[in-house]
Amino acid sequence: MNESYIYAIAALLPLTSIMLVLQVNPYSALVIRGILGAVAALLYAVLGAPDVALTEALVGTMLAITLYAVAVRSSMVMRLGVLVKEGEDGSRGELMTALRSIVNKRQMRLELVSYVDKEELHTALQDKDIHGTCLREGESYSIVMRLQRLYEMIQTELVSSSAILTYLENSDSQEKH
Amino acid sequence: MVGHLIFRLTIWFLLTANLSWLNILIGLSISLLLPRGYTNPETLKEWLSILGKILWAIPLAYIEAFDLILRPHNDEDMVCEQVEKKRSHRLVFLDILLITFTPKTIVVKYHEEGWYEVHRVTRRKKP
Amino acid sequence: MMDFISYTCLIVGVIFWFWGTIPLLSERSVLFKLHSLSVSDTLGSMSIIFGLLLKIPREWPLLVLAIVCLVLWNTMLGYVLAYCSSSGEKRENR
Amino acid sequence: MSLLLIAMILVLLIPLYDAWKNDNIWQKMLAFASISTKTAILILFISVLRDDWAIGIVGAIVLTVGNAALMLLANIIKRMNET
Repeated sequence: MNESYIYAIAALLPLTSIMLVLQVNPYSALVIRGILGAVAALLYAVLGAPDVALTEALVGTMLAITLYAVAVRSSMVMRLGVLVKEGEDGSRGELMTALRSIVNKRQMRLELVSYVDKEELHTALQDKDIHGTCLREGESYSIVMRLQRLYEMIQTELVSSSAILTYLENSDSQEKH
Repeated sequence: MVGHLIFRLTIWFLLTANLSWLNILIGLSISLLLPRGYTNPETLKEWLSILGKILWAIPLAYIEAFDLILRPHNDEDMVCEQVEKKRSHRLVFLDILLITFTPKTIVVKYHEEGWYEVHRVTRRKKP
Repeated sequence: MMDFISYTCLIVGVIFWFWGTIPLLSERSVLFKLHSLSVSDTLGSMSIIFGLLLKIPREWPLLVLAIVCLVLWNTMLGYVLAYCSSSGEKRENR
Repeated sequence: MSLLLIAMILVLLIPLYDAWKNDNIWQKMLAFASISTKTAILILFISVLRDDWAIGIVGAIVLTVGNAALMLLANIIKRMNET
């Protein structure tokens, strides 16, 4: 075969796929997934399968990326319920910064959900709208986590003295995050 | 109305490259059936002037590209460019396209009040 | 003669590609890299497609469509990337 | 022609390396934009080389779709950074 460039193009595909597998951050992995889709479309077209290349470009690059992005955005998040009247300033701000850095280490986001009173907060926790709550009790804060994985993660890494961490024992706590 | 039709038919014929009666019929019906949004009409004069600008932008872009290659531009800055208010969306789009197309300038942001934030590369000035 | 012009266009395009892509490796801001990418990806690619057009005039409708798509989409993409990367920190109410 | 094609594949390696090494998400997006355009042009080039109309149409469509996907992704990542 005199078309030696085919080998060069074919070598790009395993290269990009290894790059994709080695990624840690989910968003970087998404971008590399797009690159993989583009390279795959190129290879398929070169090998003489325009229909497969077209499908790869439409589904692999466009649809899959968009769906993955939505999935990553909605699942890689820890939702913490707080009360509106306890403002973001002062000690709670420090606590949230510490929590955020712990969560960010695992490529997740911390999302604060504000509620008006304690009743609503507890119903939301029971209804699994949020993963945990953070309430002021006197001088310190009490954090209640619903999921065991998140509880263990925060317990081992949070060094702040102004917070007391508890794990909410639930009847059906097998649910995985 | 007519502008839309011509635009869609052009794309259809470029894509299919087939001038048989059946193909013309299919293209016509598709371009009539596709929905279109409401846009306020522009005058023919505005269109002609912007068309001239687009044709002129292509050699201009190449001149700027060679300028960038031969004399390295290492400094960057932001400027604001004023344009006239009350332009239709399509003309604003074409304006942004024209500014971004030339390699020395990129529109970063468009404000409703009628000015663009433009990012430029310039040659470093000797202090 | 036609062959010569077409090869010139192709080689100029590839040189543009090289020149515009190498700054990606440097430590410059996103916007600066976007400028050099617009040289390589829009103008260089246009030059390459034009060279191909002269080489095989039979496929002109497709290549003209490709040039139009390239100009429109790449330029809009440059604008969108510049807009999104610069206003990532600031909150934008739309 | 074949030599030009090899040169183009070499250029394609630069943004690939950049996407691997660079940690900033926007720099990665730039590399993606570059690769997306370059692969489409490569497909067009090969279609002309082989005189194959079908591959050429795929090239033109990939050019459009890849860029559209990029715009969507850029907007989504922008929203991520906001919240």
